Amino acid sequence: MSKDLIKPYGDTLDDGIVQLSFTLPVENGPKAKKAAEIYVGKLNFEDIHVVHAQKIADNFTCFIVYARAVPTIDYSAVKVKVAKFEHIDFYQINDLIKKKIGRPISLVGATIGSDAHTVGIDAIMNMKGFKQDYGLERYPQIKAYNLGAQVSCETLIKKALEVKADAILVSQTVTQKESHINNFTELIERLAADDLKEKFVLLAGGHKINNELAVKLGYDAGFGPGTVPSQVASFLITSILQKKGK
Amino acid sequence: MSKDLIKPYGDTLDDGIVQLSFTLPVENGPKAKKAAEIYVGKLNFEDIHVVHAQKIADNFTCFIVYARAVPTIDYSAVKVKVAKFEHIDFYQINDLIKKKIGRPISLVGATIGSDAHTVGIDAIMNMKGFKQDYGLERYPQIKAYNLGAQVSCETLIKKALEVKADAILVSQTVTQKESHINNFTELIERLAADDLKEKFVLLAGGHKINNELAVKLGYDAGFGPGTVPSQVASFLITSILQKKGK
Amino acid sequence: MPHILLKSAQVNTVKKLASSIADEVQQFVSRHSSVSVERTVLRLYGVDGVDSSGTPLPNAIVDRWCANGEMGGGISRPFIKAMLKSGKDAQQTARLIEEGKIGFDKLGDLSQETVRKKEKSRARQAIARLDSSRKRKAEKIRKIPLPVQPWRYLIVATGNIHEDVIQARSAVYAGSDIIAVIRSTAQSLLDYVPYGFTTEGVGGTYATQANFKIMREALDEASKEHGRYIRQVNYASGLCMAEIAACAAFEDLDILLNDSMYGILFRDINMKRTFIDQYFSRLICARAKILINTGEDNYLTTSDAIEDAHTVTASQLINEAMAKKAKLTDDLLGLGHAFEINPAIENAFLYELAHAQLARELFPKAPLKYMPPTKYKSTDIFFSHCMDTMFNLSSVTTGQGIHLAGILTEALHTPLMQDRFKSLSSINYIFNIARSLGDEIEFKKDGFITKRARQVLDETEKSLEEINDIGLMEAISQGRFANIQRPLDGGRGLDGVFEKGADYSNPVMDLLEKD
Amino acid sequence: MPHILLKSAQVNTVKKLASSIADEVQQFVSRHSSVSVERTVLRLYGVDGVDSSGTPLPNAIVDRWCANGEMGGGISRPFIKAMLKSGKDAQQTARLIEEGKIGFDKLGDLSQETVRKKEKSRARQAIARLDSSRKRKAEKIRKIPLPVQPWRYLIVATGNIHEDVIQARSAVYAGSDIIAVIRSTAQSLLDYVPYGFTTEGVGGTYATQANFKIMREALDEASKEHGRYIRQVNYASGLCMAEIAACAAFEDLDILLNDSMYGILFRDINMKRTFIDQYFSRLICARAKILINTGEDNYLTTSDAIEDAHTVTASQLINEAMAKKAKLTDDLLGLGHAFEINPAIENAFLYELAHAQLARELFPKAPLKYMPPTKYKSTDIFFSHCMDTMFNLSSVTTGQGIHLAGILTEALHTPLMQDRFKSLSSINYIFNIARSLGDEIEFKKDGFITKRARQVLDETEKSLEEINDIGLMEAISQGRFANIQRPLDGGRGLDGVFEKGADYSNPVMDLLEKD
Ligand code: B12
Ligand code: B12
Ligand SMILES: Cc1ncc(COP(=O)(O)O)c(C=O)c1O
Ligand SMILES: Cc1ncc(COP(=O)(O)O)c(C=O)c1O
Repeated sequence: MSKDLIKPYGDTLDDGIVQLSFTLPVENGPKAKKAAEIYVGKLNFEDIHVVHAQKIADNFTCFIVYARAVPTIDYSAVKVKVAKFEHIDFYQINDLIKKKIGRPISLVGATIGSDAHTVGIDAIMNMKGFKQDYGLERYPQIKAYNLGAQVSCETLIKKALEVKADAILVSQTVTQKESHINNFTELIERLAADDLKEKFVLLAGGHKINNELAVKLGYDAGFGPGTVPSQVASFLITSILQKKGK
Repeated sequence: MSKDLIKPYGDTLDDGIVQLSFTLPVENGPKAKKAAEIYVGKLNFEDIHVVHAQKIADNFTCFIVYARAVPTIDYSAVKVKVAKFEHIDFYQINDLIKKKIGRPISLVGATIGSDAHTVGIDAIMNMKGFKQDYGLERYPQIKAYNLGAQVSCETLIKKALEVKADAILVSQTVTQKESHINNFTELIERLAADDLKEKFVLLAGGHKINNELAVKLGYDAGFGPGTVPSQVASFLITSILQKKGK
Repeated sequence: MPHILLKSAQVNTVKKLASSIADEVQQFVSRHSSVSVERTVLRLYGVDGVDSSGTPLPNAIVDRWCANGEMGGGISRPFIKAMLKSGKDAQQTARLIEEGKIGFDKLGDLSQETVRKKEKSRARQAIARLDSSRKRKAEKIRKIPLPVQPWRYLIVATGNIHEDVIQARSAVYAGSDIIAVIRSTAQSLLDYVPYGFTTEGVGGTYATQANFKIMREALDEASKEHGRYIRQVNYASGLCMAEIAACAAFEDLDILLNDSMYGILFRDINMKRTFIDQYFSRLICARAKILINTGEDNYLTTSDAIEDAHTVTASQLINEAMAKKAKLTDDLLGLGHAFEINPAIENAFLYELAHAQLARELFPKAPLKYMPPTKYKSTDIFFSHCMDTMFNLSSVTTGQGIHLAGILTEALHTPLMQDRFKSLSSINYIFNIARSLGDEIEFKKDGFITKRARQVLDETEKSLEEINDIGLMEAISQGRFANIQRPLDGGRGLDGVFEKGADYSNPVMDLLEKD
Repeated sequence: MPHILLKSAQVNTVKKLASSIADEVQQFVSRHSSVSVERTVLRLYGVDGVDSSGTPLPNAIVDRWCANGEMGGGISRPFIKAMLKSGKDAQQTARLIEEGKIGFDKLGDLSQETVRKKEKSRARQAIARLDSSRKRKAEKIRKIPLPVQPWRYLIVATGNIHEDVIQARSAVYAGSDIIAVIRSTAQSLLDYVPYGFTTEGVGGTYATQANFKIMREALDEASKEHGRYIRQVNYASGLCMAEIAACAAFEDLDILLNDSMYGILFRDINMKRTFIDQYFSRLICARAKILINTGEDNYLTTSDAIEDAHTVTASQLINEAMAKKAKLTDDLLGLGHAFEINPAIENAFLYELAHAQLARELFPKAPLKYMPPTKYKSTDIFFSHCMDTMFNLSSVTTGQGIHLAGILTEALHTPLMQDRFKSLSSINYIFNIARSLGDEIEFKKDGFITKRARQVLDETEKSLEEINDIGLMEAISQGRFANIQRPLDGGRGLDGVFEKGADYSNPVMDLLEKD
């Protein structure tokens, strides 16, 4: 096996061990267990142990399974799109803005749609910041406007134009029924309709967002859990400079 | 979809949701996460969320994933071999032996090989029994000889012949490196070699044993976790009568 | 239960301060009403259903009446006049108004005496309806007893009421005592109560009277099957607090989320509107014996659980004081708090015990609502499961009342059926193996736990003094709760607030306030 | 720490009873030796390696000597004579004997004086080797300090020592303080210590000196990397207790599983053999400062944790008494107990606290070894994880010493790498959030916990009285421990026991007993 071929590790290389837990809409019993075993077989596993089967409602049984996954993948062939920027600090960022742009940059941020979660966008924008990393409002060279939550796309765009924003920051936490996708997309479409898309650096963020998803939806980058403000600022400055061709 | 086609249930019929946890031998990072996502894709899942990625050692990352399994199976086509017997109680069993066999039946039991676990076989054989169900030694119509653990196949067979046993009960708990399979098989082969296999009802039991496995290995039945003595006795009487053609 | 021995003088002081703060708000409340209070009156009179465009009739009627200008008098009198004019019942009268067959501008002359009499009798019927719900519940509990506390509270949130029923049944099977149907995201911002059963919702299922009924029937069945009375919860907070309270009462709900400030802080609803609405909604709850749950736990999702612990206590005291003004008795006060301390803090569990015990001793007769960890829940579901296990222990040890089940997938998604089962396994385990732990240990005299509880109470006292000085509305504007600032005239729903005229009439409220 | 206030008179009584029980056994022990004790002498003299057929040299030599008949004098004298004869070191002499170049039957005449002197000097070198291990460890701990208790003890058990190293590193990364390499199934039944590093084992990895070395090197590296001294554990119990103790000492192991009765009860090893072997092995441990762990926890896998709690306490007292006779000091006594109560029992956690606290107070200076739930672990790994979480809490609250990590997959398989990580997440969480809980609570005076602890001590006293009357060997024959009966002359290894002659010589033992 070439050294880039990998599969799951239990306690020996390539043993393939995976733990699964799921529910089937059947009553518990030997037949249900057998069904779970067969089902996991269809998922490309072998040596399947249905170690636990538990009735959790009439006609529903929850299983815990350990099994060996069969496939391998070539790790060297795995490609992932990450937002490209050098992570620099508070002072370096302010310096860079002063030197290269020569005026404070301006941002608006909000949680759009009916999503009421502000903690994520606040962590990035509010003064106090997140994980000992100052929020964007604290940067002397950044004018940051945080509109809070439950903001409509219309309001957000209006504000962005009003403050001549360089970038728009959008947060989404509720992801049920793809509501984040819908909201993110709505904003992109409205901007596109008014020919404003290229005017702003567009950032998406939230607890189920990653860069790949954001880029796919038309944003410049996406940031998920654990993001600190200086990362966002670092990306922004890189990106604004790029837009300006500097 | 016909009503026998099933797939996992998260909170909506046929949403297919499964939780997985596994480790890949790679350092944590966006590439590792992507690899986990691709890997789970190979397991016939879609809508894959790598919700947690955690370094657990240099070059090892543990993942927690939620994803939707794609396949369905036809539940009506699931077949499982269960040990066939009517579960009757202590009194009925003793009665039946008296009436139909006319003499106490005789059994030997042991944990074979280097396996030192006796609790399982004791639960079935010792007086006090298991889960408020008397052990086989308590049955007036059963002569039960429990040889304990770490017993060799030789000793077990010798004892079985000596007490003219109707059945042999074998327990195995340690299953690493298939040691239970090896031990169970050794007994069967020795019995076969001496043409003794048909002489006894052969029962296998233990925490990872089920009827299907035991039958495959050449036993008359197999019993796993939660078995109570009266089930074993019920099966035995049915089976002995069958052997005797009654 | 272990004790922290609060000084009773200090307890009196903080309760008095809270009462004084509530008094000031109450003065404002009694001078005002809102469109949703008026719609509630219509619902209590018997108006239900929707018009041809799908607008609920209470909204359609109140809108017409508003359009007519003269709001200060309240809806009761003009509507009763319309009833007298039509000679029909409330529902039919409402239909006639909606169809334009009766106009508010031409109700004709009726003697004050006649109108007042009719108003009174309609109001009495309304109260009777609340009373009969109360009695039905008492009767059910007589037949199928309530389980012991802490009561295991599980949420269902599929968006589809029929799927919710499946989830609820499963939860009850696994040991749940209380089922809460979470509302669809942002329903609290709707200025009406949706009508009919619903199968589409994001993050939850719409609170509608029809949905209440479907769930109540399922839970009545489950109660019988499992031999314990299963309570049903929904959410009143938002722009329709009192209307939802009325609908809930009609369908024999047991518990409503009903906080005096949640909507202001977390939904950006105008504070005047909220204070007005919560008062009437609580009067209804008191009458129908609907237990209220307050939302102090939410504060700790935006502010720090150690640093701002006193804001929780202060808010509980204020919520209690306001609830008492709305005639809610101690047994109906599910005051909220939460297990939300950063698990990286050394001795976090001791802080949690101190906070939980403080709440327990400050409100000894209230069935406190205890919220599990949410903010520091990890996407590592195994770790999160441990956090919930410790929460379960804290709850049973300090004798909490309403135990919201912590779910191992909190940081991921609304619970799957199997998540709920796993959660209940932990709860059942802990409640059993540590059932009497609280009775068998003591907190060291002047030890860490006792001192911490006293410190929080000291900070609470200080904070209440300040709030009392500036007034609650100003305090909220300053961001004293949950680190969220809300201006006096900001937020949604202010346009539905109006000042009562000298001729304001709301005979239902009068009766609720009197008895 | 909370207290249960044992009566000191009663504590004295039970300790005296245990000592008297141990005395009787010791009288038997001092009159006997075993083949493995003699092999140990050879190892301590410097014999190692295997013969051409793969038999370890100590076995090969002792076998020849046994074949020669005269065993009562012990191996030391004839072997030293052979050394004098060959003029070579121990290892080379052993080779010569094995190759038949020196026969025990023709060792020639040497003055008693000369032989005795040589014996003494070899013995002193042997002791010096033990001493230097002790000093090396002390030096390491001076440089890289020991972590605080409870120490997080994790097992590795892949069967392959190299794979074990990977697992161990991962465990240390996640927070482990102690790494135990579980032995291959049934190694305890082997009447020899396998030689060289090994990569094939079922249920664990062979205990060999080479494997000890490989792991110790890896752990020394890990200690440096993580800034805390990581202890290494292996298992002495079985047919080679003293030999393994010697090998462990040579490789600077820190802890050995070393119980006076485990082999008898759980491995059906003859009791005479076991008592003889454990004594010499413990003398070695005492000298090399190897902490011993006893195995009372195992009793509760076959007998009930509430009903038979006193058997654990009685056994701890007996183990302590025997250990003291072998010069082990309090700081080396990892007496075992366990969290094994049926979780379906109401207030099971209170019983657990009572039992854990009783052990804590009976042996205040001993680093108690606390075993997690195993018997009632469920195949529902989520539920099992909750049980471990409560075990972690009990441990930190009652101040245990050596904390064996409970693993969520206990009912399924030996731990996967990720299982160990999950287990440590829970341990780290609980030890942090409840670090001082024990200091901040008290058990109610004469409450459930205190009463329960006293009851167990009363039952222990009664039981020890009975054992003292009939003698420990008879007590074991009657099945007083773990509900397992073992006859005096049953089990394996009795053929390796012999009575010491008047001329018996074991100068290593003499020195170990003296200083
Ligand atoms: C706090 C909280 C609340 C608070 C919100 C308070 C507030 N003012 O924000 C309250 C209590 C009000 C609340 C309510 C609800 N919540 Co809520 N809530 C949470 C909770 C516990 C924590 C979220 C949080 O604050 N995380 C901390 C922040 C710092 O992390 P973050 O958001 O990921 O942000 C980071 C990054 O993502 C990134 N980031 C985020 N945004 C952006 C934007 C940009 C531009 C950039 C660059 C980066 C960035 O940077 C941040 C810092 O690193 C989660 C559960 C959990 N533990 O995750 C549930 C959770 C998010 N809530 C949930 C739900 C369903 C709701 C409700 C809809 C429930 C209901 N039906 O009533 C309601 C209504 C809310 C609504 N309509 O939106 C679900 C969402 C499920 C889903 N995936 O769809 C969760 C997961 C809980 C659950 N398991 O059900 N909630
Ligand atoms: C108790 C126990 C021990 C005790 C055994 C005491 C004794 N006298 O039996 C002690 C402490 C000695 C022990 C030692 C070891 N154990 Co152990 N032990 C367990 C434990 C905790 C419980 C097992 C038990 O008693 N179950 C209760 C009984 C009633 O259940 P049961 O065996 O399934 O029996 C039921 C049915 O299966 C059936 N049945 C069983 N046999 C038969 C036979 C017949 C004929 C029939 C009809 C029915 C039947 O009926 C019974 C009643 O319902 C399990 C973990 C766990 N929680 O399961 C580990 C476990 C079984 N042990 C394990 C191991 C590895 C060991 C060791 C090898 C570890 C080591 N390297 O040192 C040692 C050595 C043992 C050896 N060589 O065999 C592993 C096995 C892994 C595997 N799958 O291979 C487990 C799973 C723990 C783990 N996670 O590592 N163990
Ligand atoms: C008091 C209170 N009301 C209402 C809610 C839910 O409100 P919404 O439906 O607006 O999300 C909560 C949520 O936690 C609450 O605590
Ligand atoms: C004291 C003691 N010794 C040894 C062992 C392991 O013994 P074996 O290797 O024989 O399984 C244990 C296991 O728990 C033990 O407690």
